[in-house]
Amino acid sequence: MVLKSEPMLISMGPHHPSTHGVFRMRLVLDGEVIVDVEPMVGYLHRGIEKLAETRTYTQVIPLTDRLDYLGSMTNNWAYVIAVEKLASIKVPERAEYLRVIIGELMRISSHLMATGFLGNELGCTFTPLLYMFREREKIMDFFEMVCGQRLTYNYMRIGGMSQDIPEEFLPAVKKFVAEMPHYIDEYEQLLSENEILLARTKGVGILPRNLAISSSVTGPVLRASGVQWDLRKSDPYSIYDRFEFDIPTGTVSDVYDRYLVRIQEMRQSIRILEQAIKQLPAGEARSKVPLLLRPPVGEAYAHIESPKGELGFYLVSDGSIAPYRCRIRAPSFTNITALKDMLVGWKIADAVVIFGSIDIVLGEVDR
Amino acid sequence: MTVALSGKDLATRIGKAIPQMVISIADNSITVKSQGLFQVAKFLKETPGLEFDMLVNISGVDYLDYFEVVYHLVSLKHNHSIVLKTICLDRDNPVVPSVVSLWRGADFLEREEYDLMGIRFEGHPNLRRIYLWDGFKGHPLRRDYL
Amino acid sequence: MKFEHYGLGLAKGLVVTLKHALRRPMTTQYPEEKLVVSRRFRGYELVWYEDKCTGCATCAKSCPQGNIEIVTVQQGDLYKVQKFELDTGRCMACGLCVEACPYQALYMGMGYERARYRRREVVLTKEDLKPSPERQPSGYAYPEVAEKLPEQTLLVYRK
Amino acid sequence: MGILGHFQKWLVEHSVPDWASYVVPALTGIIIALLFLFLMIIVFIYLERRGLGRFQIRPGPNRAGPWGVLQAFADFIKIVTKEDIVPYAADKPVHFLAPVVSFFSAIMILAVIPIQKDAYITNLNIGILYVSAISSLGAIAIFMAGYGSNNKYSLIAAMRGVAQLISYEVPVLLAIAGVLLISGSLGMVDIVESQNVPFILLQPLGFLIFFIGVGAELNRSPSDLMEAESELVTGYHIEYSGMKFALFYLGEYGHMVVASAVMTTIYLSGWKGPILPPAMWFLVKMVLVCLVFVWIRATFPRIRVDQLMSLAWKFLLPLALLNLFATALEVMWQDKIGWEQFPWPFVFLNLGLAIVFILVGSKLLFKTGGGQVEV
Repeated sequence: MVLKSEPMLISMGPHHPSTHGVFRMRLVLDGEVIVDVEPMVGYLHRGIEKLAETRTYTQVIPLTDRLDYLGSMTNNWAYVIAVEKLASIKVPERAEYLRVIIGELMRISSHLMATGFLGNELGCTFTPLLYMFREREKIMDFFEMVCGQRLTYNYMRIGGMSQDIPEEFLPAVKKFVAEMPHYIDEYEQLLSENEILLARTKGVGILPRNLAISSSVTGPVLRASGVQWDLRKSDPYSIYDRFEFDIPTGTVSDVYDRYLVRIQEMRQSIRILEQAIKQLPAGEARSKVPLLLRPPVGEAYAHIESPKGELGFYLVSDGSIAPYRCRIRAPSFTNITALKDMLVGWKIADAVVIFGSIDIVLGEVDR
Repeated sequence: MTVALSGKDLATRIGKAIPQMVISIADNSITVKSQGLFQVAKFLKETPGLEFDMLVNISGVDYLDYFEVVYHLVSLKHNHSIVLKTICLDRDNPVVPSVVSLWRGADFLEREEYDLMGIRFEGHPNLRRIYLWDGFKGHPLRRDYL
Repeated sequence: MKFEHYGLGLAKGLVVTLKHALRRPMTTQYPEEKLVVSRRFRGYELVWYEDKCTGCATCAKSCPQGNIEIVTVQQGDLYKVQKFELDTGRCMACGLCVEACPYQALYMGMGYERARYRRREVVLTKEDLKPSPERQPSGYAYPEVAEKLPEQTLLVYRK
Repeated sequence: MGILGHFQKWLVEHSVPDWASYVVPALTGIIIALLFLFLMIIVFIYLERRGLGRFQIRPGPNRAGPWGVLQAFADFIKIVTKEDIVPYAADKPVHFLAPVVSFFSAIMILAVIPIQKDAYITNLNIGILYVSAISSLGAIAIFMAGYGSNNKYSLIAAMRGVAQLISYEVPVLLAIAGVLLISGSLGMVDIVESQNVPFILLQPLGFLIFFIGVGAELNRSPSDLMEAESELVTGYHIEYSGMKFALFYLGEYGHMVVASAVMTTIYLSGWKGPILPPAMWFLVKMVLVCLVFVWIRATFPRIRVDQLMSLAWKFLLPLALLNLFATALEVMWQDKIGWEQFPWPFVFLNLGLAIVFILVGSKLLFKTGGGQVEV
């Protein structure tokens, strides 16, 4: 006898503790097994692309802070690169190095959050998250030191940085860089070999290589799927061609690989930081750019490897002081395209884990 | 370094395979007619030597007289990129063929463009608003939307 | 689930947490214990020097939110600022106005406990914006001011 | 005869009415049990929150009272002043009764726990059986809460809870059976009396199985699937607020108190120990068990539901059977050597057996795939 059963529809989110904000999944469940899933976004839609059309080029920078609020510095960076490309502005050497230092610190901070929250979604009762908060707090201190705030930095400017770093910045960062590998070892000791974590993540949420590419998935998720694609290497923006680092990739393309890729990227970021601090030249940190910038008519697309993936800004200028169109290619948004393929067939407990391993930020998804 | 392919060379290659579709050529971009967009995209994706396997971004730009839809394509295999553009002149009912069947990533991107710019992507399996609610009037990212 | 490491992975994790339990807590007990903020701190208030201000309204133009309201009256060659109002409820403390000021009349503030019970209380007028012993200017965009401020407490140096 | 028995005898000798000689000791017992439970719950909540804080390099609650000892009271005041919200479509009687059942099942177990040689409410000769029977009531409470709330998350949690509790009863009871073979009695006092060496040493594998199983039954991390806050928000008590939620909270910690008391009794040799007074030893051992629970909660991620089931059926159950078999053989030889005189060879033998069984079990018995289901 076959028992008659009907699927259960569950609306996971927007008020759910592990949807990273206000994401909503419409899950169709058969018992505990996910049969169908539809991601629903838009609860945090603020129309940043529209707002950008009414602001001058400089005034858009604070808006970009509010995209991926765990990686604000890299958002600044992507935007200013796009404007610099549009208006052909030269950036001083020192500013480029500072951008690299700041950007890699941001990447470490963002990956810490991604891994910590993954632990939390696995049910670690906040322990790894709080350990990682400790290191993130130090990075926030550095950012507060250079730009005066801890979340919405607004530090980069068109043609450089808003100010040069204070003198106490470099020694502190050096100390952090020296200590950080030890802390990463500690996280790995806590998590990487934990049998429960292995059971929950190994083989779970596999995103095959071809599907990942065709779904426009970028960043650590794509690299965990075995694709060696990192814009810092494949299309070196800024001065990334001067540094030596590896691109960690996964083999199984499951949640565990994404976790490992993030951990290893943190180690690579530290390598880049070491080199960048050593090579940092003296000089100006900001080139002279008019306050009301009027780029020539045209368009520019600039992309960087943000902690979440490829963050791109497509700017169209009509020669006025405000961008005519500012399209943001948000990595979090495109990365959830493949969510359904990863989720179907897994249990409801895996849903949050797989979702967490993509590491999205709703500020960026909804813009 | 990702090589931005020259629009001119590519346009001649496209012109040989799919004649009379390219409208204009810039340094690193080509503009095609919207009717031929899907064939051109398929050509770009499947021709050996080009193989643009990833669709990076879709942007819609409202130039008031016409809409321009910009596709940023990149090939992970050959590490080169191209900007593919298409225009649609009909302001009330702009229609562009959907490329979801070629690149899955176009799914959400096209839905977003439809939602905010009002460009309809014909052939999209699930073309509904994504950010705004279903009863929303107008398309906010159009330049004439206030 | 396989016991690939025969439970040794679990034991390793237990050792890490036990080690942490013997460390000093990292928490700062906020209202009693306060850390020194950055010298370039961008507090939620501006410090405005009336004598230096010429009423050019560059700050108002550079504000992304259109938050600063300036009304001036002409007095001979000079302009006198009649109204300088800032709605800190909408201010996002981006600091663009301070950077833009050509006469060094506008500074970011050092304060951060700015919660109020009424909305009208967050609108700062000319009088509220003037410097006072409690309202010190921060060194944001002014390195010479920053030098005099106390050094920020950094968690990196905490034992 | 326990203290209450003596009290009753004393009452009878002093010619109080017959009914009073039954009612007064019974009421005294209930009040003592309740007070003890509440006190221990407060201690456990304090230990849990402060301990978890220390494991996570933060101080934990430290505002209410010195070192935050009054935090539990502050929480209680806050929680009882909250509005009691009952969902419109809830099954009201079931929804109402669930927290009560949850809490009272914890108190009832306490009746048979001997804190000291004579300090118990009653000394049932089937103590262990009683404990395991009553502790299963917790499952009913969870199911009532999940079903009565008429919430999908609660329902999933309830189903998980029932499945989990039923599965884990089996290995837990089989593990206890090993103890019973050695002690030769089901009564709690007799079990403690027979522990010249704590049974944790004689039954290391049994203790491990019992510990994992009890952790799962108690709904403690890493098997807190019923209230998995990252998946099911808070699971079965998602629709509870105010006093009812407080009862669930008390019930949860009450079960933990009781479970550590049972564990102390049957594996950690109860009140036995040098220097300190016996009751003190009992409390110290309970607190130690609590701290281990907190430590584990602070470290491990949560197991998925199907993995938890396969852990019970494919790993713990065979190991428990093997353990029982090995213990039975050892008890057979008992006549020749005797536990009292020579327990130490058996301690090392059993430790070795436990390691071998675990190694073999994790290699051979326990293999599950990733867990994807074709849909």
